[in-house]
Amino acid sequence: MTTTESRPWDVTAVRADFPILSRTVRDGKPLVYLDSGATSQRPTPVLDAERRFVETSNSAVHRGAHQLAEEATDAYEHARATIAAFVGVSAGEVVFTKNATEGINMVAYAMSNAATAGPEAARFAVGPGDEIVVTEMEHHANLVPWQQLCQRTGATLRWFGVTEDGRLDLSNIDELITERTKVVALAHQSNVLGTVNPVETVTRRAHEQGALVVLDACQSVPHFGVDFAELGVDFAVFSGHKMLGPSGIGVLYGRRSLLEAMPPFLTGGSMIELVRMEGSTFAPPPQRFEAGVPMTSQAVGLGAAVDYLNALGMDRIAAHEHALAERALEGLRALPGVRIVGPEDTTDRGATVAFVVDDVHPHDVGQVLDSLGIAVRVGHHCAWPLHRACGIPASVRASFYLYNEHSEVDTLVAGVREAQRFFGFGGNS
Amino acid sequence: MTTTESRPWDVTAVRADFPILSRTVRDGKPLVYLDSGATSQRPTPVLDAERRFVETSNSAVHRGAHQLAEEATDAYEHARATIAAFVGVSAGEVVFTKNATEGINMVAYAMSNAATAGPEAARFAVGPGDEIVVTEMEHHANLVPWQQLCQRTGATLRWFGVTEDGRLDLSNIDELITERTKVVALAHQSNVLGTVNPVETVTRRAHEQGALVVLDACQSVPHFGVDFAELGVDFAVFSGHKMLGPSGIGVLYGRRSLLEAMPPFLTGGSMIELVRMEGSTFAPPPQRFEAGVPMTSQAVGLGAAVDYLNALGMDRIAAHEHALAERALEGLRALPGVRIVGPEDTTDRGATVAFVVDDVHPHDVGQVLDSLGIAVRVGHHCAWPLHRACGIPASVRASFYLYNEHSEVDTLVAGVREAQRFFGFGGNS
Amino acid sequence: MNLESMYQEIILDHYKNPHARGLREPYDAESFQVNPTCGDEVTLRVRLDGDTVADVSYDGQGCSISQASTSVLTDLVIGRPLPEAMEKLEAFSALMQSRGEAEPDEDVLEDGVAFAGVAKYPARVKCALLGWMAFKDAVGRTSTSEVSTP
Amino acid sequence: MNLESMYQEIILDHYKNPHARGLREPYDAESFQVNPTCGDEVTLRVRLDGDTVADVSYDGQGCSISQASTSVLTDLVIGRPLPEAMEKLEAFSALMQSRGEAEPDEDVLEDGVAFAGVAKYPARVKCALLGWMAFKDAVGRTSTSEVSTP
Ligand SMILES: Cc1ncc(COP(=O)(O)O)c(C=O)c1O
Ligand SMILES: Cc1ncc(COP(=O)(O)O)c(C=O)c1O
Repeated sequence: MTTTESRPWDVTAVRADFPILSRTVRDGKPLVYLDSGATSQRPTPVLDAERRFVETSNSAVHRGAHQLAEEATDAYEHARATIAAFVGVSAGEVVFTKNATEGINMVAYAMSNAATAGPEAARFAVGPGDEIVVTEMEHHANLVPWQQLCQRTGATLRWFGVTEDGRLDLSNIDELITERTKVVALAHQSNVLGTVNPVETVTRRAHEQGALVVLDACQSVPHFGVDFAELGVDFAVFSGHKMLGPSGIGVLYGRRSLLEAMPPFLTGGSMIELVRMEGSTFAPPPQRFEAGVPMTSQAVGLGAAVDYLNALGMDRIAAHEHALAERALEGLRALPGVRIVGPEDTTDRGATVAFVVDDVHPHDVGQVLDSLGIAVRVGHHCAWPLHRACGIPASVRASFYLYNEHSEVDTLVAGVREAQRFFGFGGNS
Repeated sequence: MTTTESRPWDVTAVRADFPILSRTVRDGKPLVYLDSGATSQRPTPVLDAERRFVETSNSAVHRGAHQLAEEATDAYEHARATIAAFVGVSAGEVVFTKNATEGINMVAYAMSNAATAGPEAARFAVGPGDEIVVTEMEHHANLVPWQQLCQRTGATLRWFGVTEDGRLDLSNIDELITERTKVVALAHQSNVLGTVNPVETVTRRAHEQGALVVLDACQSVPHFGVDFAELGVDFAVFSGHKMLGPSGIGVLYGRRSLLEAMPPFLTGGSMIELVRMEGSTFAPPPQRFEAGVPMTSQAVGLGAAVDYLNALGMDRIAAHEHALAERALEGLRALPGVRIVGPEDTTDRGATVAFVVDDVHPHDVGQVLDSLGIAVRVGHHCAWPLHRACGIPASVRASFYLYNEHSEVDTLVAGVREAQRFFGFGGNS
Repeated sequence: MNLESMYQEIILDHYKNPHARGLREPYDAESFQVNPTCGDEVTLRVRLDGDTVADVSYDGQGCSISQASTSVLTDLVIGRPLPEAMEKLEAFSALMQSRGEAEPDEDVLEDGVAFAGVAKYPARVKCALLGWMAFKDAVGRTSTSEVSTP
Repeated sequence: MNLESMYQEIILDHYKNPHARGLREPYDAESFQVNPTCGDEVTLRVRLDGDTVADVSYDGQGCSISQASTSVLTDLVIGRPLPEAMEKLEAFSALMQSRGEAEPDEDVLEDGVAFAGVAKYPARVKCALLGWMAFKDAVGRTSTSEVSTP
């Protein structure tokens, strides 16, 4: 991780690395891509790194003894080390998954598999009387797997609420997290509200009660410097495609001692120790959790994405996004009939700005924006319970990243005004 | 699928599409890549298709309403349709996974999840008294998940043996597959022996007894025309990386009516119908089985790989490989002290040729070959029980694909002779 | 892109002044449908009188497209023989799946032809079909008179 | 690539004529180790006499590298004080992890220096360490005298 530097942020130079950003959409409108919260775009150095790997060293890793296999294994493990260092952990604690969703499922399934996986796995087992705590602002990826775990095991799901101003409601933390709690799973940064949650506070209470903490870091790791070891969480996940890397790759971090005790999830080749028809034993982590031929070139691409982020500096990226968020919140707040869903200021808040427009449905706002070349997301953004809690069926979400420009914020605000005008409701009336 | 054509096979033209094949290894030796059974190489049109997608249409599929999201969704679903047609099924029966291993695990977990998934899923449930039948020649990917399913549920694993000449031993099929059998899982083509199994015979018996058939088509779909509907299997899996496609993508085929009843495996975003904190319902297949942001560009790449294979013609590819296998079997059989592991002729047999060399360990044979630029695989190739059944700890495996040349077979045979000479044992003595 | 090609005046009119809105008694079957990507939902009731669609009433939340198309639906099917209503359903579905390539038949679809532009936007097709799917489902349930509440 | 740089004469000699091979009684602890990528295995027994490695006996199957390195191991540790044997273990492990960059100390490793070339081939490092890992594990077990059979 780099520290804040005084080099000015040259967004034009950054944008030049992203070929897609120079395309036009909808009859020649320049693309204004404000949907990085769903998936980010990829810079040329990432695309080149992946292609170079495929054209020179591609082969099955950890399986072959020939030169290509050596080179491929080195590249894959080098990527793992790079990514581990990026989030403050050691390489042996990084498991490659296809996306963050798989990582969360891996932990949730380990906890039901623990029932039949022998004494070592006992600390993962859950059953009736045990509780899993999540929050009402979770992405479905950090909610449904826990619901399903409860369904499989008879454990009970409980959850934190959300305050009026879009923060985690900690008022009942001591009733929610008790000695019955086995896992507390929460987002580092909400993918709708932009809220950055007080992970340390929750982790402290969870650990006091002997619960494991699973952090959904999908929306934090891409945007500011994150150190899992420092945060003290037990598990964490993030996705490559949200941080300039390829699709099809994600990371599960697990504290080494936990990974060592955790039963396998997907099973098959490369994760075994001994296989007999009568039964099998398993390799140490991280291999134990990487069954089958892995996402080799994608790991290399994600490693290159981390190099790219490091070269720019996470502090500088965060500062740039902070400024964008500030401008967007200001611009939208100034529009009559527009309400921000989430904190209205930038304290403990990322550059994801969700909002609703009185009397114009989010889908219709999105359509008008799309017609102007502005790509936002509309709907519940895989956080349906949060929208219900906020009393809205859906919202419009603009999510900014390092390649967005201040002028794009202004284009967005003007676009929202245009939607109000087009539908002849609210705003200007 | 194309039919046999008389166009001559121009291997030089094919090789020109694969940049990696022109590299050298180990101090300037031309690469002789005979490890396509582990992973194949990728032609430029596949790399270009993936890159073009990322540089022009990359965005989250099935989630957005803007133009990029439309284009990305179209590209992703178009790839699904292309791949489905390639194996004779409909698009709604194709689930994208990260590899074949995940596909098999998905079915195996569905069967343990069925216990708590409601009445619709009942036909998937297994428990004590139920039996799962596999074969002794399975890749670990089609063995360990079933062992684990038995461990989770109390079901019993049984297996077909292998005959002296490397064929499936069907002599006790009627005792093995009975009304207790819930699943029969077998490889279409062995990744070691090269044997193509009599899928229809096994499927007929399995269906008579009410069992589901899961086909591991990892080593068949890349090499000859395969039609799952015609074979009549219930589920089938294969991996993109073994058929000129990207790593990080595979396919699970499931008969539509089965997928509709099958409980979800990985859960999270994009696979839901309704989500409330209290519980969730799920989308129809294939979405139900594709949680999270999927392997978008990889699906596009795999679609391009299928286009590439189709353009060459699967029949012509199979014929070319048949000739390579013929030559390899002949050349190796002629060496004293070399024994083929698997059928010695090319009847119902692919171009995967495993062998052992008397008094020279496979690792050492592999090392000598590697020093000559020849990439083969050594070890048990994720089929440890098969090796035990054959009474050998490991073997050397040369696996050929469409880009291999006859001269490469000769280089291999000469390399094996060199290994015998170097170690001063067997062969020439 | 021409916004007006999607949001034709007819659509905006139906959106601002929806026809036959509100849930009414009596009814033979009800269907609840939801668009999982955006959370839009509709509850729709059907009353049959012999072979005639006697009433269709509905409530829900959603975008202009889903609201307007449900409003148009009620115009098209209330008071019509069931087979004719089902024919309109088929025609409207076909139009929406056409990616904007089909030439809609105004005799059959009346105001529904205004949705031809929507068919060019795959992400909005589900919106346009939401009420229609509820109608189809509810008609299917009239025999058993179940009520679906997922 | 120079095959001879990996397969030095010393290695081939030990492979063809392994030292101290065969399982012997008595022993204080046994370890079974397997290389999961190729299935090679070794069973190795250790007998301690006070602080001295009185005997190391072994059996197994494997490639020239794993067989020869286990043979060399017995030469290096039998009859030596345990701390000195563990030092050799450390030195050999370090050499093998060096990717061929380290300069081995012949005084400590004797015939073991011949494996310097193997360290350049990561896939073979596990082979060279197989017997050594069994030795380490067996020594660790001498206190409890468990026998590991995974
Ligand atoms: C026969 C067979 N089955 C399954 C697999 C597993 O495929 P993957 O590792 O891509 O999941 C392989 C290849 O490794 C194979 O050859
Ligand atoms: C907060 C959060 N958690 C989890 C996910 C799921 O990530 P993926 O779909 O890459 O598995 C996302 C993104 O979709 C997210 O924003």
